[in-house]
Amino acid sequence: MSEMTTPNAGQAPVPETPAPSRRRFRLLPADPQARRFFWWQAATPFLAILFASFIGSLIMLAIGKNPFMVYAEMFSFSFGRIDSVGTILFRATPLIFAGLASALSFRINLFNIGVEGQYLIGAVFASIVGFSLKGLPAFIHLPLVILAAMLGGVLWAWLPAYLKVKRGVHEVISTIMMNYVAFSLMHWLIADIFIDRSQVIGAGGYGSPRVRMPLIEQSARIPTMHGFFAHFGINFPSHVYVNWLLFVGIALAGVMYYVIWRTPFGYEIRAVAQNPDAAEAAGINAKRQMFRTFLLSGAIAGLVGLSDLLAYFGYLDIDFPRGRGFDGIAVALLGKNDPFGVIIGAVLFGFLSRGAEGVQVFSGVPAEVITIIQGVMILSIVVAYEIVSRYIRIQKKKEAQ
Amino acid sequence: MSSTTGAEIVRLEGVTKRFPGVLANDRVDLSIMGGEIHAIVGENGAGKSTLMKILYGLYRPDSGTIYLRGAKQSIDGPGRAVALGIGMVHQHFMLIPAFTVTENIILGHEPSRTFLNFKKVATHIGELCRKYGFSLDPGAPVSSLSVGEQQRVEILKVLYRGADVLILDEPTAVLVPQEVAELFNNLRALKAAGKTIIFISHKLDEVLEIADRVSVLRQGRMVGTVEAARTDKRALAEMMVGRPVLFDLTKPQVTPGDVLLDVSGLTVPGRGTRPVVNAASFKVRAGEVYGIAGVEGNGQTELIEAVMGLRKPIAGAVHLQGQAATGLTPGELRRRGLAFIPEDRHKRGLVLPMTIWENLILGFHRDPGFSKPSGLNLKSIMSHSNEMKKRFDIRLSRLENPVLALSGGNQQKVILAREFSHDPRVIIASQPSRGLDIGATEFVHQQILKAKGAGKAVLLLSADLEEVMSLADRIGVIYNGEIVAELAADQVTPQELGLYMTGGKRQTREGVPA
Amino acid sequence: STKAKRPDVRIGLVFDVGGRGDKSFNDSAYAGFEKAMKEFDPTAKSTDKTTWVGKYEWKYLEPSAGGENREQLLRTLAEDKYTLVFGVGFLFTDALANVAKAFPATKFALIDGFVDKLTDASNIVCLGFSEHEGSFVVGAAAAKLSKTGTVGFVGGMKIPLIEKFEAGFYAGAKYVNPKIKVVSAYIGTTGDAFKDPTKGKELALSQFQKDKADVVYHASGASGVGVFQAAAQVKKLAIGVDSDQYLTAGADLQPYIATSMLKRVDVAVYETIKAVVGNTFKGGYRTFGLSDNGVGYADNPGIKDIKAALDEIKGKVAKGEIKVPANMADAKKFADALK
Amino acid sequence: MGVSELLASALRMSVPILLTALGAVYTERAGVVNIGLEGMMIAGTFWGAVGSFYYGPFVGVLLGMLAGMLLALIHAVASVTFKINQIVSGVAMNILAAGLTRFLCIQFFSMATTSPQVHSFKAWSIPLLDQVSFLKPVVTGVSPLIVVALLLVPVTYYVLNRTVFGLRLRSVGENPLAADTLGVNVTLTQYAGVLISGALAGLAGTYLAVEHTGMYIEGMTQGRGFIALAAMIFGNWAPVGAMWASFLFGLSESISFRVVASKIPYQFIKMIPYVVTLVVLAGVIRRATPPAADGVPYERGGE
Ligand SMILES: Nc1ncnc2c1ncn2[C@@H]1O[C@H](COP(=O)(O)OP(=O)(O)OP(=O)(O)O)[C@@H](O)[C@H]1O
Ligand SMILES: Nc1ncnc2c1ncn2[C@@H]1O[C@H](COP(=O)(O)OP(=O)(O)OP(=O)(O)O)[C@@H](O)[C@H]1O
Ligand SMILES: [Mg+2]
Ligand SMILES: [Mg+2]
Repeated sequence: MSEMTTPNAGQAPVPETPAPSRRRFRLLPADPQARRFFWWQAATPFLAILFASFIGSLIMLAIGKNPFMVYAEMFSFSFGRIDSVGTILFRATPLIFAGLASALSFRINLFNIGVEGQYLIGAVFASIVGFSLKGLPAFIHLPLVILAAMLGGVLWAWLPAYLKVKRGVHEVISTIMMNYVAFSLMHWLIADIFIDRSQVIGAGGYGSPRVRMPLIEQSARIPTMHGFFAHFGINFPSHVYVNWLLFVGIALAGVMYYVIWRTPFGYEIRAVAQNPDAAEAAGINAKRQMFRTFLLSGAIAGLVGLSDLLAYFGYLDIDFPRGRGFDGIAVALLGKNDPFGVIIGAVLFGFLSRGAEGVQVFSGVPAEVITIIQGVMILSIVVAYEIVSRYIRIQKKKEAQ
Repeated sequence: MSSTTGAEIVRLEGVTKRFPGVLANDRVDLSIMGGEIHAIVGENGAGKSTLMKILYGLYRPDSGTIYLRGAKQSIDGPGRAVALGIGMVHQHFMLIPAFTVTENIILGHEPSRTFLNFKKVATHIGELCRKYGFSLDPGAPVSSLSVGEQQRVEILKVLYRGADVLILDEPTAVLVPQEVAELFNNLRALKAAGKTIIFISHKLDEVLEIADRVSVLRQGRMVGTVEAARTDKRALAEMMVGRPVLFDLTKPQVTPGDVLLDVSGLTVPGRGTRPVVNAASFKVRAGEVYGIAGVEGNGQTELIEAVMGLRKPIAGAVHLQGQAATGLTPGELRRRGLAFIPEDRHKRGLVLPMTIWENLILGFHRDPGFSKPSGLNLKSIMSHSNEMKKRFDIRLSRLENPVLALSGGNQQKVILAREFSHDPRVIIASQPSRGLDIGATEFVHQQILKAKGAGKAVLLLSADLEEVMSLADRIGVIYNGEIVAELAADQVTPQELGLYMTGGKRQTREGVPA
Repeated sequence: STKAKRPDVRIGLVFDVGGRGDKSFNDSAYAGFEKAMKEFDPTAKSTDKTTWVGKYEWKYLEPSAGGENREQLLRTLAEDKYTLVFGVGFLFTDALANVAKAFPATKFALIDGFVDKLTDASNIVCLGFSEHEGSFVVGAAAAKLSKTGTVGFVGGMKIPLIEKFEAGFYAGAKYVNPKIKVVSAYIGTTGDAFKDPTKGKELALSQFQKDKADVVYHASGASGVGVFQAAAQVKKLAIGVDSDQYLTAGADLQPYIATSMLKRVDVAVYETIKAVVGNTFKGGYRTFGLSDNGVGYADNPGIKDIKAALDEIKGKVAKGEIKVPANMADAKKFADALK
Repeated sequence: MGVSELLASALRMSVPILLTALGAVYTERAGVVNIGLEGMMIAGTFWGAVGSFYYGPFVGVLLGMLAGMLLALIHAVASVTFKINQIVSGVAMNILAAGLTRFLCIQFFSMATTSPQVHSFKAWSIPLLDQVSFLKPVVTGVSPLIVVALLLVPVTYYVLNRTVFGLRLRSVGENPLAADTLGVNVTLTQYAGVLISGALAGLAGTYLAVEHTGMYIEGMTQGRGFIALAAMIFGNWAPVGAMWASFLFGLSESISFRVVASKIPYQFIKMIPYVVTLVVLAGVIRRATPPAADGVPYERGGE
């Protein structure tokens, strides 16, 4: 009864199409058939990207633009300039966390649509710890801020997780509601509770105090990675905000990969996702595992806002960027819930958003065309995965006879 | 409609159907006469259902021809079959519990294309009921009906569509004896009205009671068709299996030791007011196989789930190796030496998309042998898996393949290997040979007896009387959620067991251990 | 990028979230931009829907829906050697200050925002408005038009900037009629509050019906359409904001729009472009108030009868005879002093 | 007096939720979860405004519904034909709708976020009832679409329970395998359910843009598509239940407009509908019974 509205209950979960050819010991499967299927599956995202670009081209043609020129502009603007490359990495950073958070929950067949709200609350927590603790050394303050962010995410994931496991409330609806509550709560905390009252209106009544929390202490700011990249001869200009959270995100992807495929905890996640009844009978507490994984997903979600908060703005205001959670879902789908796929997906989205600026300024193509491409890409990627896995299934059947 | 009585109405010629790795039907010929009750028997997987699904248009045959009333037909879907007067009642009912009887009956065959006129339909259904002696409330939701009543809805559905030929796939498997009797009355009424009935069953007594003729399938091939009046159980069984049945298993002689599993007064709530398991009590000793026999649906599943900690009992206690074990989780029970072979391996036993080696450690993945602080110990897992593969003769190409790529028998071996490898003290085996071929079945039986020989306590549940009688030392009979008798396996006849199983007889209270 | 010969003067403008079509703030900025273009560069041709090239080059951009790429857009324009770049709205403050530092050769104009320590030589000019003064006059108008003795204020986003409107309106209404009741409500606390006419309508209806207000002033961007609709539905009056909303409203709404508080962003934009074109650009701060027609009220039919009185009040404010409060605390004090 | 105006306001606020919730009933009773209703509603707001701007409200309604159906068609192709996860497809619909409308808005109106003012229907007064002074605010100046929405409740009930189409629709959501074996075209029926939901969500969006506001504004749906899903669940997957639930949400929204002067921070009032949803889901859903096969893509066995 409690599982009643779970989508594809009892089915192999769709985000993780059973991909028997996924190898963990060798890079490529040993037998030729499996290797062929592996390549097909590896090629699917590219086909989908091509398809989405094709749709984008149609739209550009419709508004009288030459798609080749536009794409050329997009590429030269994005990769022909060092600051664009840095910006892409900076834009990818929050999406890596958002993608990992979504992917982790998808791994256990839960749809955490609430990454959105979880990261906003995480940012609120981080901001409060960031500005209220003063005089701490960075090596204490910064970890505290990061922990606070994770705590915020966990807290916001707790209710949907609890409702799911104990009351059978579908997590999709509950997390969407939690997102709206998070927006309002965050705005209340910023505007009415923690608003930075030390701001002044400029002499003569200029400007307006921003509705934001106080500035975050320097000891809680994330340093940029410019020094690191300089070792490789890459010198990012100062208006690029690539920071060490990028590194943290990549490391987290590695950890997640390891946890999912090489630890009992990850093993349990996969078992519960694929067959909760069998997992239960084998002594795995499926609900507890769902609960924990959901909270963990929330903890990762809590980190999404940190790159913007600690490396860019330095304060939390009511215009703090939104929508990262939904982008994260797309990134997770793009990456097929594989941690490293998530990184690729996040960088792709970073590229699209940077490229959108380029074409908007230099080709006069509205940035929304790129948003449409993103939407089409998500859809075509899942459809492409489905078509390919179906094709593989048919091929296997044929070859089995 | 009685015009067809006596003449051949259905004829299958050379029907072949192949599934990946299985030849489900191999050049099958079959002839059904109008107005007869024609039984089809065969072991699990013999291809009975497949053949019927082909006749009903659910599967297309790879080759072969179907004749109906002498005319060659291509049945490309159930719609076509219905139009040709063929109806099928599946073993697993295709009913919609949330719908009323009437809604279920008319679905897909509504009297008008737009609006529903329930009044008109109700009179039609009423007529059908009267004609064939069915008693049903057309307005009742199907979820409130008993299994027997649900089956009557299925039959009505078929009749409502004007079927002359009714296919019933294992209709009695889910029925209690009274319901079987009532079903047979209905079938006789149908036959009297000129309908043709194809009847699939594993229960040879029933077949001999109701059928006019019997066809036997074995491993996809048609062995032959005989007149029910001119054959007997033994002959039929031999046709089915291909050799004399009741192969003797040599039970190792073991003196039963301590009570390892003690279930007392276990009561599990059901959907209605009556508990599905009612104060069930039994004891299983070391070196003993305790069988639980019963017609499916009498509370076996729930009983085992309650013992395994998968379902909450409202009363009673379970003791494992002398220690209280009621309300423990499956994980805790397993750590205390309980092994579990579930009745539905796809549902409870295996995680199909995961690899074979992963399934071989399911539930034991946190054992120190398989997991280090840094994560899974793949080296020891792989060596363990290879050992299991050898010891249990699991036919597989690569341990990294998903377990769903294995045949049913080998899937079952994966479960056996997993459950037996951790030296359990008590083994609960539920329908351990269901769906397995003879070879795999024998392997499973040997493993169970080997465990008994090694001094383990085995609780065996099976719908297959022969299995229970040949493996168990003592047999508890479950009927309506109660253990109605407890008998020594070597002192009971199948007939007597059947009587208990169908509620025809029960032991006095003293006979049942408290 | 690699275009051959480009004009020497290039004017870029980045809208705030909401963009063109909000019928108030952003549209007003666009009007100034367009006016300058027509006047200084009448031959400019549109190369796409957002760029014009003639003697000069003209371009406007809209930020992403969340607005977090404001800085990138300003920077790309600056890099592209734009002469003058506008940031429309105070949310551009930090981004504009950052970019301006990196591009000393480009001039920046920040509307409504405040950047510290600017001088005439700076490459930033902050364009401010005395919205409270303009609101004071329409507050007075509301009080004069009201028959029920209650007037209403619907604010967009609850921020100090919008409170400035509220304070001026409150004080203006009390100035005319110290006993008048002023009810006020805000649509929200995010930028979305400036584009939620559904809520604008319901809030206004609530003020008209529950509080018996008969004139409602809105400072809520695109949400104000809802306020007008509410007025039309109950046949009461509304007062618009930023631009002359009577002109852009449909005929069915016009009878219910008494006037609008004009915040002449168009004037500010136009004047700044003019300064750049005429090489007289000066950094620092510039305020547009009642005295220089930087704020004002629209001369619509609805206030025909009271126009003389309003002009008198306007004159008093412009001359500094009335000091209009710029926040609610001061406005309350102002009202108390009138009693 | 205040009460009847509050009711009128609640009715206006609940209509878009109700229409979409009714759509959700159709799609979910057919076994397809459509979380993309929000996006279809967004499409409806824009195309409703476009149609109404150029050709008047009737064309607006038509275009709004068609736009919703077009997105629904994509959702159906993805989730029914290709059997990809319905939630994933729905999320993609929402992203797609947001990007598309913004883009199209620039193309049509040279503005990213709003349309010009558009024509609305002539408001109705319900005869006789408008003589009762208590009801006056509720029954005068009523949008015809409000009347349509309310009429759609009994219509939906009738369609679901008294027509062949409804029977088949429900059967597909309960047990597609059974329906399939009985000759019901599962794919076609699910398409119908999804398309109807898209049409109704589009109509809801059109109502918001054309009737409630008189113009399209980006993001004007404000998550009502999701609230509608919750209303449908709260209403136990049935039209009448969905109506009461929608009214509850509409009421809580319009109360939130009217307690502005109170001491409760505004943001908490804004949370009311969402918190109500959570409470309702946590407390009530256990009684509710979704269609048995809801959200499970149907895959024919065998071949
Ligand atoms: N859809 C299918 N796909 C693959 N194999 C199948 C399918 N259906 C049946 N089989 C296989 O075909 C063979 C015949 O199965 P079938 O169901 O006809 O047997 P049966 O005689 O009805 O058995 P039972 O007594 O268990 O009902 C079995 O080996 C089975 O595993
Ligand atoms: N899609 C499938 N792939 C592989 N094996 C299958 C499949 N479907 C069924 N089988 C196997 O076929 C055998 C018979 O299946 P099952 O009893 O479920 O159906 P059936 O016999 O056709 O139906 P009925 O209950 O009406 O006799 C089982 O052993 C099952 O594992
Ligand atoms: Mg069968
Ligand atoms: Mg069977």
